[in-house]
Amino acid sequence: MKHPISPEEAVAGIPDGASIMIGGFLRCGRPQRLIEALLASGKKNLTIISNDTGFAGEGIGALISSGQVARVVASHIGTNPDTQKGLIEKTMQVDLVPQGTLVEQIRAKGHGLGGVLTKTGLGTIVADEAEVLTLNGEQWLYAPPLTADFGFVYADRADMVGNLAYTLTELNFNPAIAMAADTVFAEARVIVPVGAITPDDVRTPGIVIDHLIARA
Amino acid sequence: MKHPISPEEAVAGIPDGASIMIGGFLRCGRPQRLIEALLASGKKNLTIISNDTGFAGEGIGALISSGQVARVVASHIGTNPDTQKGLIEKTMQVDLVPQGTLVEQIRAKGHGLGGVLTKTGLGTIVADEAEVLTLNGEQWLYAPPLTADFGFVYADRADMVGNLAYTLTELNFNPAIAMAADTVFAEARVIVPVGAITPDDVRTPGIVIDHLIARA
Amino acid sequence: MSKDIILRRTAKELEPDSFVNLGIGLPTGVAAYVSPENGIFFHSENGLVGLGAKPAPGLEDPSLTDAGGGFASAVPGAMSIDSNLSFGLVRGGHLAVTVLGGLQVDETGRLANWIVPGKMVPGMGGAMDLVACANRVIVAMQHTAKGAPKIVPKCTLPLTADRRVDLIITDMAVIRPTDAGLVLEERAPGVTVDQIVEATAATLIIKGVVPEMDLAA
Amino acid sequence: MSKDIILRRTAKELEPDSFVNLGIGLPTGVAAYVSPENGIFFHSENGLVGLGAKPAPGLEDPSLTDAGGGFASAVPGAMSIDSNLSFGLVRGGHLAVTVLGGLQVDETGRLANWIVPGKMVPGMGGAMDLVACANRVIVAMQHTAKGAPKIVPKCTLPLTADRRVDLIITDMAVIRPTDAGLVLEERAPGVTVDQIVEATAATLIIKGVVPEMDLAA
Repeated sequence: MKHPISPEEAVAGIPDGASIMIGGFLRCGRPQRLIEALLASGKKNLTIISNDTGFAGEGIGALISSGQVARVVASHIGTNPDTQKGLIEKTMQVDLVPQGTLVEQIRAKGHGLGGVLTKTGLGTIVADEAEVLTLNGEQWLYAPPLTADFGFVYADRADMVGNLAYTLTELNFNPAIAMAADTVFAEARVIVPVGAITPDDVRTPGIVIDHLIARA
Repeated sequence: MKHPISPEEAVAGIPDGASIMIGGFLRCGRPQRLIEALLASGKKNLTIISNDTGFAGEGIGALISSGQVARVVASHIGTNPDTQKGLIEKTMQVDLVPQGTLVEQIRAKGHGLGGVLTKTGLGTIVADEAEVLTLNGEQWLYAPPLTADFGFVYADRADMVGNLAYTLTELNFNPAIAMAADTVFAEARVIVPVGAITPDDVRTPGIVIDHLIARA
Repeated sequence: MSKDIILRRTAKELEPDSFVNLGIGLPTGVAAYVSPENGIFFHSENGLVGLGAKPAPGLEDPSLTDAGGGFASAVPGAMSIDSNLSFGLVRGGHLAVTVLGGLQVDETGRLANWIVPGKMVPGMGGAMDLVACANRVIVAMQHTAKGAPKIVPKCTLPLTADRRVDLIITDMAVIRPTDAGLVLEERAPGVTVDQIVEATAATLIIKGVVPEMDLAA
Repeated sequence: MSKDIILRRTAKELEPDSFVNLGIGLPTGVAAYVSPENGIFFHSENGLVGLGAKPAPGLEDPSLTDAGGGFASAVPGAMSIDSNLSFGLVRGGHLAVTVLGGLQVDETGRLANWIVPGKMVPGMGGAMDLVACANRVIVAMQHTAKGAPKIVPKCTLPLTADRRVDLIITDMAVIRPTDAGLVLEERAPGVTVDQIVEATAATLIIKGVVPEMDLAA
């Protein structure tokens, strides 16, 4: 059984310089309360690993604007001019990764695999910074597992065991991150009694969740 | 929309010598009607890729007993003395693969990945027949993607689009196989109207299913 | 108007009951030209098989968005997918067609559509996976950008994938990349071959009379 | 009786609220010695987090089985998992403990438990993943097989993993593999150190007085 904590308590233990994986795709399925608490905490030199960096001044975008982020690993920053500016002016390290590779690198870590072998990026500038392996006569781009100190995930429903159920397009990177990060905080729309989520509806087992965020 | 076919029609197009992935774990989540039709068809020299070979004379075990199987790729044959006998007496090729590696090799094929990098099997006889790669100073056993001409999967519910929903421990290898085999036949407990399985409950999208098996 | 030609012509390339991805921006508009009865399932790489039309006012749901972050709907028979399965479907060869916009396409049929180094750096998002792995890649774009040709002898921008795209559909022409080079297959209504050649920096292969696009629904 | 000692002693190794896999055969019996209130979730590698007891007669469901193929039940808060997630949980280091049977364990703490070449070839099933990747591996087995020691100087059977197991619990003793070798930590009630040494082919490190197992619930 988990003892739900507040978003403020959750981020209190995050040191400056920490790496944090954040679920969500733009505004959808994003752990907004955790992000806001991280913003309010003023923690610095953070590495954010996420599909995107949201919109300027909002959500992850607010963390970018506030200068709390030293490094971004993302697949798409087109919705946030601040992140693009940071990349162009080199005020921030921004690593752009193909979306399918990024989420599979996260899964590789969570599933104890040694990395990802993909065709994506072969023959492009992405391959210039990667290892290309020849296996059984075929070329594959190798991408290593991605680790993070913390993971912020959002779910539609959580139970007190920490089991998570998602809905519609809120899944995105959340299930992969829940398996991968060292310490995982789960923010849910609602917390329901144990048993209220059927075994078939749970997508993330509570045993990988470290802390549930209490209701607002 | 799919036009459901009988198990007999499904296996009619399978040539001697074909490779077939079969979902299920012992008796659970196994596409029994497809297996029985394959048995009745008398198709020969088959390669069966499955977690196990069931029990002697029953299900996949009946295919083994009838001599229709030339090669087995499985993780566990302990419940079927016939398969063990075939391996020991070399009347059949039996490739034993760790369960987690086997299902991940199937997923690799279905997901367009170049194979699996795992710690499992390192330092054992499994590694003698595999490639061991050193990546960023760490050793990993490499297992290639697994292909099959046909896939037999079982689901709890299917809709006419071919979407599949599973229940409890009937999932096992079925979702991975549905993505991986060239031609996939899906046998379900019931076929329900389109829309009767919510988007959150579908685990296998109909677009990867070639043929639905009609109700008995 | 010119956009309408691109969308209408592209829609005719999509086969019934197939699985199709439409890129953010112009390609998204193709869906409006596809009849719901033809059984096409649209892939939304952020997490849906069976993307439907924009929801009517009042029916927007923040739990259901498209890859551009806009409110979306789901068709009957839709499926929620996480990003791993979403890209497994792409990389695994399950996607029949992807329609994407382009910044440049060159004589070898290579596409550049994700970055203008130092100027516009949105990132590749799902584009690299889509172009490298979809069974068929259609580039749907304006023929020129501010008067400058986008179909060029060799891409000067970083490539999206080392793969020849299958078809280029613009407001002026339909062009098919082949081993021999770019073959001009169709003209937009009222556009002459000379006008197309003029607006194209790459060499076009022109065989006999080039027919006008059939844009009938 | 001897089996009861193994199960009872092994149950005491499991921490509240942890995630535990019990191998097919003897280890499965450990669950009966664990109070449901302590919040342990049992992993069934065929597809469940939260395996419960055998169902009462009449409540068997062919959709819910354990890794041995027997009818099973699910505890409140259980989750259905496919085999990919099942072994992702194992390989990814999410499993606190696995308890497995053994054919041989040697002085380096290596385990052989999946094959007797030419004689018994059941296959490794999930055992190789479990031993290679679980955070903690406990071997729970009879001390001898038909009178022959199973704890040997060096495994003659093929290894399950190149990993030192964390603890060996038998009907006679608790033994901890260490850098220095196998340390005899506990005796079963009424069993002497001499009897244990006699039944063990490997060298045991014996420091001072070896206490009797505490088997109180």
